[in-house]
Amino acid sequence: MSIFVGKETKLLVQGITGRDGSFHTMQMLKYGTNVVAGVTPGRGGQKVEGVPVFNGVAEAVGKTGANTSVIFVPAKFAVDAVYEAADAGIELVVCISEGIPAIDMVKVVAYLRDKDCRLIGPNSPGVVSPGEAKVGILPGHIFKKGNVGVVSRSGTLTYEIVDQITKSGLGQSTCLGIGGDPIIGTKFIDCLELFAEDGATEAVVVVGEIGGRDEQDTAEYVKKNFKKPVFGFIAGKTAPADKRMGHAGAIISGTAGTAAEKIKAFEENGIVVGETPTEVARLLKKHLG
Amino acid sequence: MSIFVGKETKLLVQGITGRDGSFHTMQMLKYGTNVVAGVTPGRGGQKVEGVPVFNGVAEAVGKTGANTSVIFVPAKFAVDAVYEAADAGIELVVCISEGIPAIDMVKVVAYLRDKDCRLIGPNSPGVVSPGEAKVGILPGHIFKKGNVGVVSRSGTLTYEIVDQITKSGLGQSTCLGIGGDPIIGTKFIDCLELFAEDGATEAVVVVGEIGGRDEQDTAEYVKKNFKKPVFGFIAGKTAPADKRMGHAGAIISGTAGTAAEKIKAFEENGIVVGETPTEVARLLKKHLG
Amino acid sequence: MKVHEYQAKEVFKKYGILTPMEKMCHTVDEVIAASKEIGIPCVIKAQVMVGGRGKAGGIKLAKSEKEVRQHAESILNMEIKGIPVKKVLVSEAIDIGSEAYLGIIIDRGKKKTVVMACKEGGVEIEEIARQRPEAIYKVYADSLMGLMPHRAREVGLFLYEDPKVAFECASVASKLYKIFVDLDSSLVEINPLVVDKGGRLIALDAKLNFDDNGLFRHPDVEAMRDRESEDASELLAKEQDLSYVRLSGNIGCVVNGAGLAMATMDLVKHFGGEPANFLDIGGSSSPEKVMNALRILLKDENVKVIFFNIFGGITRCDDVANGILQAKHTLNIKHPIVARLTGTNEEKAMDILKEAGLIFAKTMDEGAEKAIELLK
Amino acid sequence: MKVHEYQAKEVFKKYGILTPMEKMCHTVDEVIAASKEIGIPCVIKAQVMVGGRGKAGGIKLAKSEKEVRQHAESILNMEIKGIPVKKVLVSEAIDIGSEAYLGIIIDRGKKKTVVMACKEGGVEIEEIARQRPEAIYKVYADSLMGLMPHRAREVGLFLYEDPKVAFECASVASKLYKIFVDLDSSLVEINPLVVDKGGRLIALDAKLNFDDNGLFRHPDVEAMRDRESEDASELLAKEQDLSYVRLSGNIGCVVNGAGLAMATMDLVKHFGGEPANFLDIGGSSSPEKVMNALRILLKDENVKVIFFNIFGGITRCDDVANGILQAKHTLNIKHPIVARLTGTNEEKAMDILKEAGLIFAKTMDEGAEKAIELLK
Repeated sequence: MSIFVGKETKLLVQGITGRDGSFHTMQMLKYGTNVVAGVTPGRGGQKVEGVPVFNGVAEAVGKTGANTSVIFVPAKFAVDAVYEAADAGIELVVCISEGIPAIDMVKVVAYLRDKDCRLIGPNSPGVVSPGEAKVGILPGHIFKKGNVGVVSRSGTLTYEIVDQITKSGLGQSTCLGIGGDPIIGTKFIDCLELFAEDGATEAVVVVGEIGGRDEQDTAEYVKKNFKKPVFGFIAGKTAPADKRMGHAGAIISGTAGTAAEKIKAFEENGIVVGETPTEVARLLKKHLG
Repeated sequence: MSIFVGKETKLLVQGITGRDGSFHTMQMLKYGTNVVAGVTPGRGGQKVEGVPVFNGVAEAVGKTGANTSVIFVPAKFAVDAVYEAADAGIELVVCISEGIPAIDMVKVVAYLRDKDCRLIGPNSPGVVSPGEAKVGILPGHIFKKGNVGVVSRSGTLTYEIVDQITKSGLGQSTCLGIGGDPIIGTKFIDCLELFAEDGATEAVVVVGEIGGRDEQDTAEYVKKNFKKPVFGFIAGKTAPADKRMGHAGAIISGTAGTAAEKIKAFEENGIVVGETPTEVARLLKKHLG
Repeated sequence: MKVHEYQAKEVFKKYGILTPMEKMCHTVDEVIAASKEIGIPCVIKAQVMVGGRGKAGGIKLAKSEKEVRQHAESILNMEIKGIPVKKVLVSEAIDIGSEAYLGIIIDRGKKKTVVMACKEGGVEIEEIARQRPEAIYKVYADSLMGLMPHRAREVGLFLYEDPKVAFECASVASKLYKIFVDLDSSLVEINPLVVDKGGRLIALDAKLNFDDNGLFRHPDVEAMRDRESEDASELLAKEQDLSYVRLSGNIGCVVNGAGLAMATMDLVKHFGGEPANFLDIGGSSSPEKVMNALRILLKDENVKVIFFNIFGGITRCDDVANGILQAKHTLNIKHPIVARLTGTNEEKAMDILKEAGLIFAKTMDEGAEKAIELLK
Repeated sequence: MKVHEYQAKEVFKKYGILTPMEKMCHTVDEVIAASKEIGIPCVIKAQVMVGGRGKAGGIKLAKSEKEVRQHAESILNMEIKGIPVKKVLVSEAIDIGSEAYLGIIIDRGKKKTVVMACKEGGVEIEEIARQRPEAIYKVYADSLMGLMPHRAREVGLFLYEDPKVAFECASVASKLYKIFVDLDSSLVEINPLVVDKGGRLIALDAKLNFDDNGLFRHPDVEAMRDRESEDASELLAKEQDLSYVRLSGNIGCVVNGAGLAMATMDLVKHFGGEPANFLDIGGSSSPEKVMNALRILLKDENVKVIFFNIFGGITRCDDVANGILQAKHTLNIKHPIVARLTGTNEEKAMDILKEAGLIFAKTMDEGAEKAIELLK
């Protein structure tokens, strides 16, 4: 069992003929993901790693039954790619592209409200349900099938934590990065709602960072609604106030959004916080045996 | 019984302090309509014919419980008035204003799709449920409570036909003008769906005119779905091809949209067509006794 | 409102759509000068706002200077469907590879803006729409988001197999859509859209109509109006907030509301008469408006009888009555007038008109019959 | 990206928002000349992009020519929060009737653009937000339709009782919203928005920040960047698609990914060390990028040890290894380097770095500890 992606995923790669698109198509195929189609306008009829390429998503969906898409197109065109996927009836769009202006995302989110389409990202590293499917750029070899759900605002920090979990002997049900941008399609709570229903998930790790108040909201939600044990990690304890740390998710505005506040919110609401990635894995292991 | 407006209508007049707004507020009050509020931004606190004026629709709804609004503001601001009404939770908006650009209406219609708000018009003369409520500019004295539903694309032509119906001894359940513009909120079929459910309505008169293919669609709908007798009239038999006749609803494109075509569609689908307004009333009278 | 091909193309150019090298000319000399600039062969095209110019001989290819003169002379002396040709467009002769159709209108049924594409260009699209509707590919714009890029590409890929041309076409479609929305257009059309032998996508012809309701926010569009090409009375009426269309009969009709005005014409015809016009004095009227309406009506010398059919709602019958009275005196109207005024303030109207020597009617049937009677 | 008050006001003016008569000056002489043009009394305002200018003495009212000179001299020789004042704005002294706050940001939680209004202007809005959030009135823009007119009026009517001023304020809110959307702003703010004694609505101060992700489509905004006011290394990093923030420690960190970079700093601190910087080399890297990163890192003379923490996903460890190797030779790096490279192509990376004399670490814990160890 898993959330978002799994054996039933029929994946379409938007921007499949690009450098990243083609490389990760190969990686995803290697992992066993059912990649059924690719789209690059004007490249219809070609093949990439044996996957047929179409000019548009609607055509690709019509001919292959794709239900999930992953977007590798440059930021400038990524928003249009999301619209195209949503219009074509894709149920889940995972947007890897980074650098999308926030005001564009505000429109995307509003547009998707009426559609039967969930967006993960942008600036997401993707979603992996170990042993079932890998959608995105997360390195497949660090995952192991298991019962820990992992959701994170980061990319590589997620790998680090997953790697530690796997090395501790545990495995993951589903692991995803929701993206660190200010406006994203899917938030921590959306993921927790699904993890709550997922039989395979016995504990969840939430990897947050400074900026915004998503972690605080999540903490309150966990206390009120979430029955499974949750473990947390917050990056940015040493980040100076009012400094941008690499991406838009990492701005501290005044005291709101500091690591200290978030850790406090986690701890007060029953989320066990690890000081370091290693400690997160250790705490998990102790709990789940 | 009636459709759209009735005893439960709590009316808000947008543009109440204007020349037309204030005149027709008086007329509607005289008719017995429950006019509870008016809106003119910047005139909050005043009264028109005893009706309190507010600066915004949300405030007016909050303080008076208005559920229906009628718009008398100039074309330039009418679209914003519709948005404001819809945002404030008004259930039925009757837009009297004429001269709204079609492209603005395309947006309005799209915006309203998600809201729980029906728009009648623009360029509508209004809706009257005789003996219950009058919303708009239709002259109240021509109506009589009865069992004929009247729906029309015109203004004064509607009065003419209603007048004939009343003089023949029959009365109306509800009568409305849906507006002659290319893009309108409520079409013939929408009205027929409600007339079908309305216990007080025993027959319906559909008053169409040249341009578009709404009458043809309506005729097909009537044949398939509508059980009550329908009578029809089409204006524009003498209109020359490709000439604009006063408003945008009255353009003939090629042969599509001619009066002859529409009359044929009506007759082939069981709608009894009167040659003149008088004849419509006569046919109705004959049928309903 | 409509504009000429050359005006539409000026708009197209401003939006970055490729059009042939062209020059608008009024005289044969100007045409000859233009042909030297543009090069021979060139195409000479009558600028009139009616369809079927080609069939009427209003579009000619000139292969020599002699032919340039010949065609310029013939076209500038031509009438097309009764309209004298006063302007011609001298246009670069394009080496055509393929022809297609591309247009945008608002679909009333779907209440959305629709881009229409057809692989057959240069033919009458209405004909195709009737006979083989499946040959027209329709792509709807999102009403709030506009014509999204993937939708524009869909249009391009339908028309052209070569992705380069297809994407160029997508860009043209997006620009057309922008014109449509920016300028409150009611129709924008390229027919034919051609690919020349060099693979360039060119708007060989251009059609651009505007939504009259949108003109108030586009003085630049209003400035394009060719007053010469419109009926003077109809234009005058429009400026006075009236709506007038001249017909060929002899019973002048003055009515409030477009639907009732049409029904009045229909009724005159029904009883055996011939309406001279459509004239809608609109919603809220004033005595001046009625005066203006009569001034316009009386320019038509065919008019023998005047039939007022007013159903007062927002229009007040006393306003109309005052207008009639004033007009009768000021304009010294001798025509018999049949007046049917009912509704708001109808009694006041009767009082005003009592002494005016009008023929009254209680119903529109009676009014129409009396008007016809008076002609005998 | 941030711009100065005077630049923000230039944008405001372009959008029709009223601002005081003003002139930006670099020298005392320029200030004196400007004060003659603008009139005395006038206000002299330090142009630095940090908060608390007023408290720091960076904003002064000059009532005489003597005071103009005094204040100009003092402010132009001032440092505010460590930043030297190089520009001042000479501003018309406004006769203030009332002060309010008006700002626009994106609400992450609601995923919408929000207009914030507060009847108390000229004070720190963050303070009010914390202490009395109910004093801030929020109006959300529709994400597809924009800030609708009735929403803008709501803002105006909240702030002002006089309908004339309220509607003027609605118009200012609409213009601010247009600036926000047109320019990919992340914050636009007027604090205080004042009504002067003559009833005019004036933006007395202006703040305008931009979404870095949107800069690619606004070369005009990019052109406003005050390079002097930004850290040279951070700016250089940005231009090379790196993200660098200098801190005060001595362990230089090179990491891929912002979250992992922060976690790495945190870990160094956790084990008792002091990180010298945040440095994210981003998603897909190349040897050149690693070279550039090291060049920037080494400008900081506090750096004693370099700690590479790379978790290869889209980043390939061999690319990073090649970069380290090249940099070590080209830049002649003598600093000890601790390398923790794991993930995509980690074996290749090991092969490349085998002979390079680096200290390897298998985990980030081990890497951090070794880096700290090396300092002893």
